[in-house]
Amino acid sequence: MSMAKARQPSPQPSRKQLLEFYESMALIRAFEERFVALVTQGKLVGTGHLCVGQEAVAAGVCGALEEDDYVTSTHRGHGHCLAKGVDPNEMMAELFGKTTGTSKGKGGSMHIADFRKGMLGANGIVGAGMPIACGAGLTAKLTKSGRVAVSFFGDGAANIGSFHEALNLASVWNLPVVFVCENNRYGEATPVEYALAADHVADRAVAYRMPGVIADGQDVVDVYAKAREAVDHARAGEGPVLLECETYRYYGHFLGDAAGYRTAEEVESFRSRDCLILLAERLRRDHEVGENQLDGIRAEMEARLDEAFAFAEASDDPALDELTTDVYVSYP
Amino acid sequence: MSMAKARQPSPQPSRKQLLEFYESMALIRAFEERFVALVTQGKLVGTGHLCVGQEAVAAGVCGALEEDDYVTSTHRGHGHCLAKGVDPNEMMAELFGKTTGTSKGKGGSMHIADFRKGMLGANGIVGAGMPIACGAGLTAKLTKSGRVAVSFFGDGAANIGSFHEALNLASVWNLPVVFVCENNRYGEATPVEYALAADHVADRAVAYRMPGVIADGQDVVDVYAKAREAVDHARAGEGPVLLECETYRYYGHFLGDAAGYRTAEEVESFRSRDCLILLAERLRRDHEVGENQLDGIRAEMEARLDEAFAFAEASDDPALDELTTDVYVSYP
Amino acid sequence: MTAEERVITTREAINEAIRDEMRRDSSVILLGEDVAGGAGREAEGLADAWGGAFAEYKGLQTEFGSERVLDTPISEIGYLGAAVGAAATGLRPVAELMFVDFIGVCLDPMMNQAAFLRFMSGGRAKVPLTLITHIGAGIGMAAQHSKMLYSFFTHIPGLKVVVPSSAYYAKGLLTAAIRDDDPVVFCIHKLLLGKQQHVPDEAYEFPIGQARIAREGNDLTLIGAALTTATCMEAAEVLVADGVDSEVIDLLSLSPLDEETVLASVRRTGRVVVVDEGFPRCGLATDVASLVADKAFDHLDGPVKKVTAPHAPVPFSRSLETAFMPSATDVREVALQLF
Amino acid sequence: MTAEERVITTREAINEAIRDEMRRDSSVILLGEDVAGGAGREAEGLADAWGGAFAEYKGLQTEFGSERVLDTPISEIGYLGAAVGAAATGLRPVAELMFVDFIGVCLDPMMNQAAFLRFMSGGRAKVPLTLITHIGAGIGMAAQHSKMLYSFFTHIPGLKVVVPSSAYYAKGLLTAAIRDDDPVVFCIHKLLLGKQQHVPDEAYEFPIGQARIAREGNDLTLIGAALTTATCMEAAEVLVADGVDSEVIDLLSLSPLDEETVLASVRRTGRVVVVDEGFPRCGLATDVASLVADKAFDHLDGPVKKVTAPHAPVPFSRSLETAFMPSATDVREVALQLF
Ligand SMILES: Cc1ncc(C[n+]2csc(CCOP(=O)(O)OP(=O)(O)O)c2C)c(N)n1
Ligand SMILES: Cc1ncc(C[n+]2csc(CCOP(=O)(O)OP(=O)(O)O)c2C)c(N)n1
Ligand SMILES: [Mg+2]
Ligand SMILES: [Mg+2]
Repeated sequence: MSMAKARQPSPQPSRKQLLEFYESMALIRAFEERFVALVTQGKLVGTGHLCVGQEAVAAGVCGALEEDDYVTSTHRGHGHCLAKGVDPNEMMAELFGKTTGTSKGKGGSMHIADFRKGMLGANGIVGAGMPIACGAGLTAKLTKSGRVAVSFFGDGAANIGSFHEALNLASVWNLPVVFVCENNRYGEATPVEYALAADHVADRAVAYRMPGVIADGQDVVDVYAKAREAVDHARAGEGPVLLECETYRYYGHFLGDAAGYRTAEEVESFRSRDCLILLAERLRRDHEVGENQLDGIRAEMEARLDEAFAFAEASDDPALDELTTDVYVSYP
Repeated sequence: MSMAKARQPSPQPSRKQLLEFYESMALIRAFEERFVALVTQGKLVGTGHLCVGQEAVAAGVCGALEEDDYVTSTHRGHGHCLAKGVDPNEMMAELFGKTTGTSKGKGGSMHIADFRKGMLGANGIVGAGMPIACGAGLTAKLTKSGRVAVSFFGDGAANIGSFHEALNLASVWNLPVVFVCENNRYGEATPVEYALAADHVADRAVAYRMPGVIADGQDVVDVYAKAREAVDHARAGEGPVLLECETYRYYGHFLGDAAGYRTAEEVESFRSRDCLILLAERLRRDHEVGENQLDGIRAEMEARLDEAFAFAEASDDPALDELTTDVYVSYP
Repeated sequence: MTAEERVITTREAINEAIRDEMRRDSSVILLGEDVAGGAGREAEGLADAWGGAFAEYKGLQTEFGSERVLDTPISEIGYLGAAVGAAATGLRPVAELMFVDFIGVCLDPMMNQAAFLRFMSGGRAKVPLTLITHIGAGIGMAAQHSKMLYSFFTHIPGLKVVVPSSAYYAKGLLTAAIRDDDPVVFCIHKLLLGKQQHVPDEAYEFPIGQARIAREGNDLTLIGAALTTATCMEAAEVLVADGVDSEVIDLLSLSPLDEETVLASVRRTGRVVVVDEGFPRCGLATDVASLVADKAFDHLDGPVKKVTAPHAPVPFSRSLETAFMPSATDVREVALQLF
Repeated sequence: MTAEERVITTREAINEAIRDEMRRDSSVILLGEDVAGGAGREAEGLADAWGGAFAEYKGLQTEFGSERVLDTPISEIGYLGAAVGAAATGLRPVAELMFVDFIGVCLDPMMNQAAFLRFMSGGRAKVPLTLITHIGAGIGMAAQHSKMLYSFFTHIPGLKVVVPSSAYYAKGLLTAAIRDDDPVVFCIHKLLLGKQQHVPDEAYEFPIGQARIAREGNDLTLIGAALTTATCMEAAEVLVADGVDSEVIDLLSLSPLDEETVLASVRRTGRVVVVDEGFPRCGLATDVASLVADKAFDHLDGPVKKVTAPHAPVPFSRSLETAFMPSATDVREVALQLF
């Protein structure tokens, strides 16, 4: 790791923590798969950008954060929200456009936010979250709150101007921000090898005088360890870090994308390193966790989603006058 | 030099070429100083961004270009225009807002352009020229014209999104574009050390998998040699290059800026390495050019400016109906 | 089915227009994010996987190759700036901005560069650039993917702006746009892409700057653009039962605007409702309404009415989104205030 | 000189408003390009060298330090996005965009983020952000540095937009903007910066959303904003000789718009000319004109008239630039068509 100063050795996650990661990843997986099922069954009309396959990044990075730390997310934000503690009931209700949703049904999948949880929002504009995270970091710095801001973004987003401006600004102002690239190898239908004129997104860190780190995004332990170091670095006032997590999305860009730009073999090769399977192996091997216990966790998460679905279904559509509320705090 | 493949050794400029550089730099200097004099004397109302001190960059880089190569410039564009062969009469007329100007008086200092000379325009928007140069490079590539596009930009512009997007794009598309950073140590009143989170702009080249080169911007021979190599590289189809020229502007950001953000000593130290003085020394030392001859060149350039001034002064203001012409090629 | 009867989708009409121009003129190129898809995978047989996020360009890279149909990184200011530079140096680029909402990251190349370059160079430059962009609500994509924003482009001198209302006009206007020597913004409503219409096989231009009378009538002029032309047509049918005979004008071009067609109609009917899915302030509806209020004032029998979206971001919830968009009921209600 | 008589420039009024709010509220910060100048040179005694490109902020960094008065790299989408993030997490940033023309590289943080965040979060977020930006022609900076563009901000739901016409209103509106919990765009015309006026010493708010009657009259309503308020006043004086008694309305806020003040005046005078330095299409003038044509129609004695800039980029040449901007002569000429 190329951090400027050596940090304390990153703590090995405890059994308890590992089980929490498993739970977090299983919740995200269950949420996404439930969403797919509901759409497929016609119970829910719409689409969304699923993060199935990438759960370890959300769980590992958010596992390294305090509750009041900030996160900015992307169009592919369900996992980040859940890992940051946003209520699945409210999230599901949001996807149903119900008034009990995180955004009263006015935001939808690409705009789920919960400021009470430090979740500053999914974002439909590629790259937009990175400067916003700088602002949250600036607040943290000026108010000496000790908080850190994490900005998730994709490999495709590494080619947009706001990436450049945000990373430079964070470095110039020495902000407590960790930029987490989820390199899932594609921006829509475009392979990262084509769009990114560099071998790794993390290679760009030197252009901003900040550490650039690569983690195995399928291994939540590696993600956690490197995120933890990066977060500690930022929290200690040593400036921003760029952390690239190598991962993969199993579904297409959005639900409905047939993903004809990649081979079945490629998908298979990544699925064989599924984050839940890898962690389950580790838990069995090093922590004597039995298959039963893991099945139990996954079943619990399914039950959690049953509840979320019931909650969402039972909730009301927003009243029509909600069309023009929340536009302003005050409009004289 | 970190070019991917070794190019032919860059040719040492001949005595004739050096004298051409001297002439080019002397013309730029004379143009800028004449502009200052005219404003000071109240013969011309307005302001502009002067490149006095930076002449070697324009002269050395454009000296490495063919007549039909493309150049995109910046707000500080007089030198680039002159070095690319734009007529000083038309340029001066433009500054006077006269109908004989490069842009019929409708563009002004920040928009001098002459497409017949491959000069695609000064630009009032920081960074805007870089993507435009990519487009010119794309035309060259697709039409196999063999042309190269050079994009001048400042150290301050290295922090704007279009820098990032243009360099990445040029690399992805393998375009014949040379990005020339005129690092004059300031973007307006902001020192480069503050705004740029890197030691050198050229350090950012690795983020785009292209060669990054630094030239002594006060030494036209060094600029020429490195520009020549970069241009050859691009023309040979080997892709874009980032060339940083270390230079300095003697005047403030614009004519009228008192430049209270820097010390007199700093200015003095750069003035002592003036590009005209350095080249004069070299000409005297290595090429037996006498002071007389150089005085003669400078006097010629002054005469050239007398002519330009007379031309501009004698020209007409645009007719009022020019207000709405040239908005469209055709407006049904 | 004879050639005359051929019915295709707006999506296909767009494809045809570009294809025909690319065949005709080797300087026409297409660039944008995933306009092909699977870039760099040609060897693996995976090229042209998307043909654009809305699949209008499917097959073009296969026919014209990756030199002329270029996928771009997610770098809107980069590739639109490049499109300007390419246009100014001899190519005739068709660039795509997937959603008009993304103009927030790349207005500059369209505004300060493409639109002004001719003027700023005193007529020495021209910028034959076509920008295709998707507008409008209706597919549940909420505030950041559903705006109209054509009023921004219309505000800017130097840009032409066209807004087809169906497949036929999409093909004709896009062909005209690509052949035009000025920068043209081609705004296509997402909900029109799948709609079908008879479209001639051969290439044709529909003139930029020309509106059309979609329905003739004597009592009232309804003015629409993009999707609201259909809304006006629907309202006109309903208004028959109210004893109102409506004329419907489909603007098609926003800049230049066909003032004469609008004014001639309103001068005859004396009543007007402008219907616009855009936001209400400083938008298209205010523009057309103020034109009428000035130049047809003496013929007006009542106030100049507008039906627009509310002054609010586009909501996600389906029920709210539906309410957000102008409906025939809204139009009828407002129209009846004039009688 | 007593306190009441104190006369200061608009530039100083802006400085005072920010200074007072920064003293009052430690969450107020100022950021932008060279808002101080000489960043990082404090040790060499070279700090605060510019105080902004137009010198409104001179002395603020000296008083409040470089933690609260932050120079930025040339990264508009970066620092405006950061301002949004800071505002949404508890600070109250005042950000500067040096020239409104640069919005082409940074509209997104204002439009898709700041303006919509409250709505998109179902009311959970607020964005108390003030954007100060310089508008207008008149200083020879041509097409890329002289536009108005306030109609863009006005178009966007979720943004408030204010446009002072003098030092007094600049101070009051800026104070109100900084204290407002919504994002506010404060557009200041460059030619106003050096103009002087009596301005009270103490802090005060001028309410956002309130226009003012700059001159009372009975025959005609002239409506202006920013510099065109003075143009209207001048025209009104000239029109006296024509026997026309003009009322002049200074809009001051464009969003929300004080519809009542506008409508009440026009209902009384029956005649209106809207004067706007912006481009003519989909702009401020069309907006106000269409309001009047709808809601004051029954009181109108003649067409709703507009005087705007031409549909052309702002030219460089001084003579053209002068002709570009609406003049009192233009206003008088159009006004007389109404009699
Ligand atoms: C500014 C902008 N440009 C384009 C898009 C359309 N778009 C949405 S997601 C996406 C791909 C993003 O790729 P990446 O950053 O790798 O994230 P991933 O989808 O892989 O998670 C694109 C191009 C957008 N939403 N915003
Ligand atoms: C997008 C944009 N932001 C800001 C400005 C204002 N501005 C004009 S020149 C300049 C400084 C540019 O610095 P640099 O790139 O180093 O060029 P130099 O002036 O030193 O030649 C700035 C901030 C602008 N014109 N465009
Ligand atoms: Mg990706
Ligand atoms: Mg500089």
